[in-house]
Amino acid sequence: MSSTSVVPETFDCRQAFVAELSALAREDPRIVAVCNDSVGSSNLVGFAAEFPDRMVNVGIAEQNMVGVAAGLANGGYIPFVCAAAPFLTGRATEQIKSDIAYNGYHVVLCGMSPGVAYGELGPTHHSIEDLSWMRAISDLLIVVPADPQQTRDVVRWAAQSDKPSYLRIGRVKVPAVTPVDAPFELGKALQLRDGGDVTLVATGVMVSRALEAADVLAAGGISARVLNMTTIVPLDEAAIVRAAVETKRIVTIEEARTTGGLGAAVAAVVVQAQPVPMRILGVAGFAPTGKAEFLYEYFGLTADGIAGAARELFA
Amino acid sequence: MSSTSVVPETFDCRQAFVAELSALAREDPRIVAVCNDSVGSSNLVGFAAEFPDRMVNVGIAEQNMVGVAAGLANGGYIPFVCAAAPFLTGRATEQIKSDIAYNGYHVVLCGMSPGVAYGELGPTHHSIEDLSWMRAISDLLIVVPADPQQTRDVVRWAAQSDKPSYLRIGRVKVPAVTPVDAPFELGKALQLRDGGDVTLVATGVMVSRALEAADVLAAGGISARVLNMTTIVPLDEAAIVRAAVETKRIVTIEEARTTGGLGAAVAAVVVQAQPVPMRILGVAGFAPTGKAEFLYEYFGLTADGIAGAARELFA
Amino acid sequence: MIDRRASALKKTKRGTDVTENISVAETAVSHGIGLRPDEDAAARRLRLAAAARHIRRSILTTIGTAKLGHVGGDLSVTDILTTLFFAVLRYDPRDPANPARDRFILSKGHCSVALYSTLALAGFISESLLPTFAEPLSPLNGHPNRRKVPGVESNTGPLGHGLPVGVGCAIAARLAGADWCTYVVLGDGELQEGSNWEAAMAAGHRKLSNLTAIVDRNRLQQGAATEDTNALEPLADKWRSFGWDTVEIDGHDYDALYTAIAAGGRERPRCIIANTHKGHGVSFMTDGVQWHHKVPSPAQIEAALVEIGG
Amino acid sequence: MIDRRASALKKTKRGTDVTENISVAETAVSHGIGLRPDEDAAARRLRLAAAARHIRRSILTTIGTAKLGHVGGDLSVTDILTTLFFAVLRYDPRDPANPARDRFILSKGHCSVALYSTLALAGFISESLLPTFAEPLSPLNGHPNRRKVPGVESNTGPLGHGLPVGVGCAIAARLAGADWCTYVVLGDGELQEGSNWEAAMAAGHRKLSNLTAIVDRNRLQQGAATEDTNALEPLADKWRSFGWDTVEIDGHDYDALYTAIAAGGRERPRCIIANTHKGHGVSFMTDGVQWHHKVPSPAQIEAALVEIGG
Ligand SMILES: Cc1ncc(C[n+]2csc(CCOP(=O)(O)OP(=O)(O)O)c2C)c(N)n1
Ligand SMILES: Cc1ncc(C[n+]2csc(CCOP(=O)(O)OP(=O)(O)O)c2C)c(N)n1
Ligand SMILES: [Mg+2]
Ligand SMILES: [Mg+2]
Repeated sequence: MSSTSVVPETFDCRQAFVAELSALAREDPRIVAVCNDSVGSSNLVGFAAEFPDRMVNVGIAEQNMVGVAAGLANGGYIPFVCAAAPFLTGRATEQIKSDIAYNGYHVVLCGMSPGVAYGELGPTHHSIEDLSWMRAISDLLIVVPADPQQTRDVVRWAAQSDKPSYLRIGRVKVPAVTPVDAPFELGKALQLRDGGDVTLVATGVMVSRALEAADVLAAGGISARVLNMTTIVPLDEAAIVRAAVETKRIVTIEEARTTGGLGAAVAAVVVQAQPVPMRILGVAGFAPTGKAEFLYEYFGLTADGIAGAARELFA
Repeated sequence: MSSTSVVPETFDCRQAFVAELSALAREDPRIVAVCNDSVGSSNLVGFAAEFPDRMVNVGIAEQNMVGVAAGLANGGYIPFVCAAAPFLTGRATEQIKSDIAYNGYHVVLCGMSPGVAYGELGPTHHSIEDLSWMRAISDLLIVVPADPQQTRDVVRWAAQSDKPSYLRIGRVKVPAVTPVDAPFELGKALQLRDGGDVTLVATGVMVSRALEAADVLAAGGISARVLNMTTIVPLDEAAIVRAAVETKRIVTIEEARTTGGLGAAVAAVVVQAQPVPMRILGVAGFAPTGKAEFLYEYFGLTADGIAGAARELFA
Repeated sequence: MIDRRASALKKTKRGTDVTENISVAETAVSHGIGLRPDEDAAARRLRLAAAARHIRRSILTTIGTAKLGHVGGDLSVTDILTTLFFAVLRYDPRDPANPARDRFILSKGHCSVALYSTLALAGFISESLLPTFAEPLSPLNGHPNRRKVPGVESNTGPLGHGLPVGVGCAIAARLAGADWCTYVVLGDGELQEGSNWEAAMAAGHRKLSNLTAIVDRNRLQQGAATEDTNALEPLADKWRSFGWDTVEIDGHDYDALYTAIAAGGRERPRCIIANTHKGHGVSFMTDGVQWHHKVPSPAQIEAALVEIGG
Repeated sequence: MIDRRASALKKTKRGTDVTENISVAETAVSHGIGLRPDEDAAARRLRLAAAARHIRRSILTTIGTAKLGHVGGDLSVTDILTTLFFAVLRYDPRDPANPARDRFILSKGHCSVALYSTLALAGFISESLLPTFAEPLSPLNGHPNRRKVPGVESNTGPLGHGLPVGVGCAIAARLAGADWCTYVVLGDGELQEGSNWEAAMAAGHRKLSNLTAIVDRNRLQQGAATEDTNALEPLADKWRSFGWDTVEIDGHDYDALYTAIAAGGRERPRCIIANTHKGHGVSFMTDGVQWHHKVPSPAQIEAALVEIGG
């Protein structure tokens, strides 16, 4: 369906994540990783081998994991908490609120394998609520890298930012989408493609799909702008308002429930600053059985699904 | 500031809540209450005295509390889980997702004293995230009664609905706002006042404030419609669209973060169906020290604050 | 009391011997008649061994087909599930929601394939469904879903959920004055979740003698040994200090399992620490941490099936 | 080792005797010099009794002014806090973020008034701030906020948070090879939260001998006795089975508290079950469950102050 004929190389962002984390750990003795028996699933085997003392595996205990991270921060360390996103964000929700965000500790919460990455493992293992859950918490930055380059940049940023943050680190393979000369900047949308008829605002795994959708739309004569909204909190409101003014239509795409994540954030800006028609795409509910790719189809999170939603705005 | 000169009688909705729950328990032996050492704070002392066996106090253990409720439902009971909203929704988030919503058990989750009701007890005890947290969970109905009459209606509805639900039961005193001949209907907004210039959509404790704000606006020549959005999930989309079409401006007011609750829900309908300018009012972040009433002032959740936000839409 | 329990499920009739019909799942439809104290131990042993063999074969072929699953923990928990479903639990697979049924919850929900295989043999679902495991739209999700699979009491997968739900079931039976019992099977690594200790405390406090927890003590969690990650020992002391009658047994010994589970006249909830081996029954998998969720190759499946026999 | 610890906080100097200056909080500024093994026990007893009297008076007047607070738990924990802040902890109130300070976390954060009163006497905050407790925009929130109040290490209030954070602090000290220690005070009802047992297990596993948990065992929670709600006994057995050195003491006896806390040469984390009474020091409040968060009337405050004396 996409006009791209060569299948691009794709990457599991967890690799870039751990490579950068290890590089940082070599530079800065304060970097530690904290996990819940997830050394393997968070791809931390290499980190654990190189820094055995700084790999704090607390076992299968997410509440304690997040509390321990707060204590490590209190003691002068910079903890990267690495755990499957549904359990990190759902099992330690109130710890994230109180121990991390309200305390204001420099802790980097890394939700691994978010969205429906765990496909056939089912809704209990899907992290489609995390963006809404985390965004409801005051004082917590939320960043979703879209490819390996952004992942590296974001990990490095998170290590030096002194604010609590939540990162979403994908396992679903994604192509590189970021120009090499476009470093990550907190709170700045990255325009990957200009267009005048509609803006597709995507984050994480969905960015490459938005680009493909723009191809599909272009083939039908619709010129779509594509924004990679890497930072969900704080949101690049100026880029949203520009998109509303200049393209008059906006579609948001996220691998999550749309109740309180990217789409909700964009819609809040749009209705309050520059009301224009939108479509808000995401994961509609508990998924049936199936791999991630099947579920993207099922929920319409494909180039065609996105393009179709965009076309509705021209009706 | 309000044009109402007589101070109306106000009510702590927990009283109507427990009165109705006890009445139901007399009729139906399947009704049980489940709590976390919160017999007093949930106002359940009378219930516990009348139905000692059916008051399942599991101690200070919210994860277990929610799991136990699922098991009670499995065993044929109808549990009303009564606990302070921040701990019920934040400490057992993933249990609510998996054990209640995904299981599809008929359990009534009652978030007591939500919003900033616990005033000076501070952000750890404020439940401003709950609407966003719960709304992100698929298959969970969310209902927020605004006064004692609605509280009674909603409790009765929840006992017979076979769906998982989350109710927000306020402790901040509110006046009666519901006409006696307006029974609660799931998914239906209640229009409390008609108006043609702007619609104020409020829920829970904020409904009476929206009514006051309408008085303030009327004094300035602006005719405001007031909708009590008792049901957050499923949302009365038709009422929202009508408001957008007929009044062209919408203000939402909730005692919560605006990232994923009432305002986000309304905005999603507005941008996708009938884009019009909005203001989305709520609790902006972790609160400073102060009583609920002080915090309402602080966050602009007063008749004047609401009226001011509405006026911005006429600029 | 046992007789009363056995007759409480109206439509249940005593089934045929699974050892004779082991390849035909449909004939196993009516095994769920609860405890059978009058059965000869040797006969029971034979029956259970045959059923377990069948279930282990089913686990391996299902995982081989789906190329997904948690084979190590499936094989460690098989004998526990077999004993429960074919010698202990009271149920009617044709009436899975019968209010008088015993409740069984597999808290270590990642071992869904062991559960599905057992439910198929017990007649809750057709064995022909097993090859659809993890396929698009299959009712057999990677983790069990009660809304899709009869015999599943609660959706598990996130660790630390089963025991709280089981405590709720046990309280429900108490409130109703009903004699059905609740059984929860837990992973050992799973016991690091605090939710279990909340539930354990509540059950101990309430002296829920109608509740049994069985810990699949295979000494391994996802990434390493439990004792190297977050030590559980002295595990029996923990349970006892939370108010539970606690025994430690060989979790691959049907007599020990049956006796421990069936032991009556208790005043407290009972915890059975069942010492097991991850990958039990397949020599090259036994006690290997990598087999937590590694998928065996077709050749490994074949070799494993030969070892299991049957 | 104690000497090294005592000298590690650079700017700290030995303070004046609090018994002589008890009414002038400012002079108490430099008591945080860590353990003082050479102090005469009788002198310490006197010193601590005077400080505790001061703190109890401060609790009562603060709650009386604010008409808000948890007086029962404040008074049960007072002697524990007093012993910690005036005979054990190493800190410099003028340099509250000094990396070498001992970490103290009041997990039962609802007893913030006891903490604020102690922090005031220890010189972290001015005593003149206390009457602003719970007032609009006051730094003294109903539950402690580290971003507003020096000496607070972690924002508590929701139960079950302090021990996990304390475990993280203790791991941090270990990683850094630093000799500062971590102390966490917990409520007993609070121990029903599973998060504590997650933390207890991790601390036991890691043999965090630089971590001490003190349980304010006043046997009451919010609504009733712990043993009537969700029994904790045998509580010492629980902690021991989770790998902690555990002692039970009288939590209103300064010698017992000091000895239990200061006991060195341990290889494991230590749990001190401090048997206390809610409302201790005020006869009509002692052991009364209603005083969990009931606000005393002005007359009751007056009567209480008379009983406390000082
Ligand atoms: C809350 C939660 N955290 C983490 C996981 C990921 N996980 C799945 S299985 C497993 C290891 C379980 O070990 P154990 O309980 O010993 O099971 P078994 O050895 O029987 O497979 C982990 C950590 C999970 N499913 N749920
Ligand atoms: C997670 C959580 N659940 C419930 C509460 C409400 N609560 C505040 S204090 C309290 C009782 C605490 O009892 P205990 O730990 O024994 O404290 P103490 O007796 O020393 O006051 C409860 C249930 C809370 N603060 N946090
Ligand atoms: Mg195991
Ligand atoms: Mg207590």
